[in-house]
Amino acid sequence: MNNSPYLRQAASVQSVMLRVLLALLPGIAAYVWFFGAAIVLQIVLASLTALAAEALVLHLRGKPLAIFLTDGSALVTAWLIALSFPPLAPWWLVVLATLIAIIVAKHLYGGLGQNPFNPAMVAFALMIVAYPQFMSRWPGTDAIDFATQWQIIFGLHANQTLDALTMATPLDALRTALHSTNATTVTVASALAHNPAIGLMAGRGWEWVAAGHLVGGLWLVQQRIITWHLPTAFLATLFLLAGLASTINPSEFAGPLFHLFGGGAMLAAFFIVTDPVSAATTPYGKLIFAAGVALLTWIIRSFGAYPDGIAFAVLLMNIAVPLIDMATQPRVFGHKKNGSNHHG
Amino acid sequence: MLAALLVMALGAVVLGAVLGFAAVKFRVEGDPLTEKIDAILPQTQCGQCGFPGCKPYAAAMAKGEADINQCPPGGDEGIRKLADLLGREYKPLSAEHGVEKPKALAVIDEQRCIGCTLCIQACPVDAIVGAAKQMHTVIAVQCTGCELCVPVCPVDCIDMVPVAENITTWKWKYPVVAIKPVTTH
Amino acid sequence: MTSYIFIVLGAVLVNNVVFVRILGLCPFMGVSKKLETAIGMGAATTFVLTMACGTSYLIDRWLLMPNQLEYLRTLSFIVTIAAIVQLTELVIQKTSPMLHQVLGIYLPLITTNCAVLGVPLLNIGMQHNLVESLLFGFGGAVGFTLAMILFAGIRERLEGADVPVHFRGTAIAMITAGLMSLAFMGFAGLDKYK
Amino acid sequence: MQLFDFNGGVTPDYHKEASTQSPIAVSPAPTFLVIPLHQSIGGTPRPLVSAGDRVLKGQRIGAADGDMSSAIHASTSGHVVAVEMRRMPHPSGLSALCVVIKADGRDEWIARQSFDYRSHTAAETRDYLRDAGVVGLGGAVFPTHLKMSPGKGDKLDTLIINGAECEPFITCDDLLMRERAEAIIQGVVILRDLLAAGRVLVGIEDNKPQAVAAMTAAVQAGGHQDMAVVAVPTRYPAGGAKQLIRVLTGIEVPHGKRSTDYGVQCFNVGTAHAIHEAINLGQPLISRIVTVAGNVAAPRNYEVLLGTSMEALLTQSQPLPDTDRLIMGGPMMGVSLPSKDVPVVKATNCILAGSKKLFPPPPPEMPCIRCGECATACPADLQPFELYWFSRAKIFGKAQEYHLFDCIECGCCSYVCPSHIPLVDYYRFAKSEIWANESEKAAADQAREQYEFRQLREAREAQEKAARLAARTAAGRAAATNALAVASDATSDATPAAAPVAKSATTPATEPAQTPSPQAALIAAALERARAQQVQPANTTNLTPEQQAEIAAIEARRAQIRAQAHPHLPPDD
Repeated sequence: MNNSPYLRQAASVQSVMLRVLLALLPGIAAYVWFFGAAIVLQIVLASLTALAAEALVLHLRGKPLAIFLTDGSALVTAWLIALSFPPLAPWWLVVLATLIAIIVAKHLYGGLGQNPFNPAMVAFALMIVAYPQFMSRWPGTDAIDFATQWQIIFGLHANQTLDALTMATPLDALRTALHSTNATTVTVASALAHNPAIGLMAGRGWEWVAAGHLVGGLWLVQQRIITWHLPTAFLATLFLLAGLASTINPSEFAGPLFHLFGGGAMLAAFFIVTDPVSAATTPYGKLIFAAGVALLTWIIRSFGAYPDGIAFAVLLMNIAVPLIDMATQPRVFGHKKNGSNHHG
Repeated sequence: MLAALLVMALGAVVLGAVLGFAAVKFRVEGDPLTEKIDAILPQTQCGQCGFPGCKPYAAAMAKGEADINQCPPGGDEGIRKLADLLGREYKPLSAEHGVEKPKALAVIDEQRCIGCTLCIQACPVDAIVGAAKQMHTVIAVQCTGCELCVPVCPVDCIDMVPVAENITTWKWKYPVVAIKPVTTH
Repeated sequence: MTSYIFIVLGAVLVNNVVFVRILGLCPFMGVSKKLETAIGMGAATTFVLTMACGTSYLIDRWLLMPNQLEYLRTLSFIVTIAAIVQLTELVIQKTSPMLHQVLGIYLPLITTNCAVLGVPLLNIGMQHNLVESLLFGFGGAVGFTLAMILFAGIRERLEGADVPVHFRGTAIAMITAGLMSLAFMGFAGLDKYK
Repeated sequence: MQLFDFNGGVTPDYHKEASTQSPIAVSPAPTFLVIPLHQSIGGTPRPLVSAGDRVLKGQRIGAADGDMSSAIHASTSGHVVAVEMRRMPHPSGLSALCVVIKADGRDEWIARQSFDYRSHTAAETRDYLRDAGVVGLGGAVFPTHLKMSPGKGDKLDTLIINGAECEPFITCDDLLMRERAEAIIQGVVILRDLLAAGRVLVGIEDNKPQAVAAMTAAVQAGGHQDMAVVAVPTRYPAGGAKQLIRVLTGIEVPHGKRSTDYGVQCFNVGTAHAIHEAINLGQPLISRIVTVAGNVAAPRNYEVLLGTSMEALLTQSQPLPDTDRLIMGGPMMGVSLPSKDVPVVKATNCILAGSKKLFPPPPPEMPCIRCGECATACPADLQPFELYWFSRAKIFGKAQEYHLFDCIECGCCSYVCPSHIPLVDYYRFAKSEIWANESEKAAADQAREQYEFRQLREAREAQEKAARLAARTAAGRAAATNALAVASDATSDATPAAAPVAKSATTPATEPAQTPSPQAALIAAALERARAQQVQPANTTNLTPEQQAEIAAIEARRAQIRAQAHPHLPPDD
């Protein structure tokens, strides 16, 4: 017999997670349209691995499988991993990454709701540090049929022709060009002009995938699954920084649209920085957190050694979350000061 | 070689002089740590820790001569607080010092009491009143439940009665997690 | 001027003493359970480390090098650091008993904090001058403090987490430190820009 | 009039129509009344009657225990059957002292006299209200007389009368306002006069238009220019005192502060009604309006004598067969009762019959995903998920840092939680643990003081003794030896000369522990006396030498412990 309150709103973790998965569909659809069904294969791989790993850990910890396996959180992590990884990455890379995300980043901290780091981003960062060569297998401009994609993913394809089929993302290409030895003569415009992968703004196809994520994300905001704070602060900060830098020095810094629609920015804005478990939770904290992720992303993209800094930026801000939350506690009813003072 | 020796000797002399000066200049007295530890201890003064009271045990812990898991009345929570204060790892209560029991009060069966005053002498907090050859009574609010009076009573007239819960001392229980772990082992 | 800023920033973020150079792990693990102690430890270490960098530079430049006694470097640095720590402890005990109590046995631990020895030795290896040595030491110490504070924040929160029994305490703290280290790898390359 | 808003809150289904269809019914006086002595915040009243006494309706049967308490009265005339422990309407299901009255059916009142508060001092009026047993009837049962000080400057800016009644199902205040608006306003006038209030605002949620109309009419009929009836937006928990004060005045009263310090004070409409009855009619608080609703065929409000069994009351509304529980209060904050056999008390504003269909058992508790829904819903602007995080892990200090005690346990957070966590249960648990810790700490401090005092005294005594012993030298030793000889005899009392040695608690066991100590002699002698006086403790009739030796050994150990405690003291010889 439970205690008060005896009334409850109809809401559940499951329905939250399910709607997050639904919101990812537009982006996935665009992905399949432009780059083939490889991404679906990766999603299936990651999902199966995530569920298996989840079931294993739950069993070891003596927790009920039925409730936790169906909560959908493992699937969200799996889909985010698949969507942030190159679709032509070897199968074992995705499986390994998912295992690490579920077992190390999530369950060693106690499972759902308790992980300080975003599991998908832990997996991404670890893999890009450990296997940079496999993490650059992005599909090129020429469409590849699914059979070839299957062969590449499962290592059945002859390696020598692999380089012709894969290529760096526009972000990576730009960074490599700008940082190359004869960088003095290369400008953003010249680097992008010679890149066949550039579409309207930030890469042929990629900008549409990003647009898909934008649509799904806006639906999540409308469904009140996520609040406006995080995506807005992230996108606005990235836009302002990129805009400012490219205005001051257009030859060295890419423009705001390139940053917003390139790489994983849209995915991050609506699906990664919005992970409530590892993000800041206070209203001001959310703004600081998301702005911090955007700032670090832009810095790492512009000056760092990795093509897309989102994973590192998210992890770095995850580290700071407890402090951000502590510093931005909202004012309690009747109290004068903000923050967690003892005797207010 | 000689230069090396000289250099090191010089260093030793200079640094030694500076430290010696500082040691005199910045001397402090007293030990506030014992007080802090003592504030955590439950003050039952039962001696189960092997020390003749809470303060001596606190002093021993402050000096690092006693472990933090020797106080049964303080229980698990007491150990956690001590671990927290002293920056040590938590460890479960040491079995040789006793087990954590619900708080009980000493009650003297006045029919059997012969007025020997032994319990009065044993009581560390003066919670038993009564003169020689007269019945003794425990002042309930002052009794810490240390049980020191129980063994000294020659006629076994002191019982430890667990403190019963009433409406005002009743506590909300830890919420029962609805999900029961599947017992596979 | 820019190079000085890069020295400090590099030491704080890119080559963070704890997360990238993996130095000073003893106090990093030991004194990071509470934010309060972490800040105190960071402050004390900042003072000691900066002092140690300056002093060791002077000793190396004016005492050891002229006498071709470079082989005494480690030895003499350790002695110097020990003395500085002792001095710091005495001063703190007198001026701020609260901080002294909070730091407890960890204050003498600074003596054996390998970061405090490591950074002066790195200074010599990088052939920094006095100002650079001091800045590098200060930056390293700030990086150490930053790591301590961030780590303590996470650990305070982790105290409430339902971590599997076998991973509670130091185990999960080590894993967390590892993941933080991974995050700091994101800064790689920033100090080499242009 | 400008209204303010409070953050958070929820809008559950209100279910208020069913019980407002019929007027308040008078619940018949039962044969037996069980009247708990402790029905308000504060000390438990002392019983003034004992079994066999005849009592009249309205007779004081429990006297307030100090000022922080409130009196208790017989609800009808009859005989006291017993003053005993009975089960209470409390989540614990524990018992407390109650006066059990067998009604004689005559319902004979005491002599009732109105109390002219204008010709008495404020203190006298407060004492009168305390002895009339008037407490807050909104559910908190805080003694009303303790809220009667106007605060700074002997004037109160705003007196707030709480008719918001925000909890679903409960309609007792609604019906009271509809039917007895004039009596309420008369009570409000008394409150206004006593508190020297500048204006009076009656706050009623706008889902009770009839109550608003009735109260407005009563205010106009009385020609009170300084009173206004204000319809406030319907949103749970607008009826919380702090929230209503905020909505009507914009003032936020922090936790632990008196609202009079902020120029406002808030009373429930039921309380105003009770004040009117106590002062103008001379009737102490012996009945109240109770809503019976939920899983019943005929939900309705009743005027119930305090002490009536809840089961008897519930039966009048015909509970449906699938009723599986009884809740005192509303569905958001009410307490599940362990039994139907508990009395209606001053805090009983509603009895809710529950069923699996009406209040389904919560789905399994999932981990918190920090989604922040609870923070959005919290009317106290707390971060409930942080409170939960630390309460669950029993890190109470941190929970307090996040203002655990500002939580009003309104249940909004649990209501919205997608993980179905019984959040409020965790806060209740943490709060009661913290309270218990605090009282333990106080007890420990007292014990430390006692212990240190004793140590000081022992040290002083030991020093005095040492001085005396040193003076006596050989004579004392001889006496002690004699005493030992006598003790082994165990036939006569120990000589007085032996006493100092026997009692020398600080002697570090100079004698071998095995030899019978003088104490043994004392004990044996005492036993001898006990035997002579025919009070023979069963387990000490045949004290064997072994047992005596054991006692002696215990003594020696005790002496050793003592010696460790005072190593710095000079030895006795």
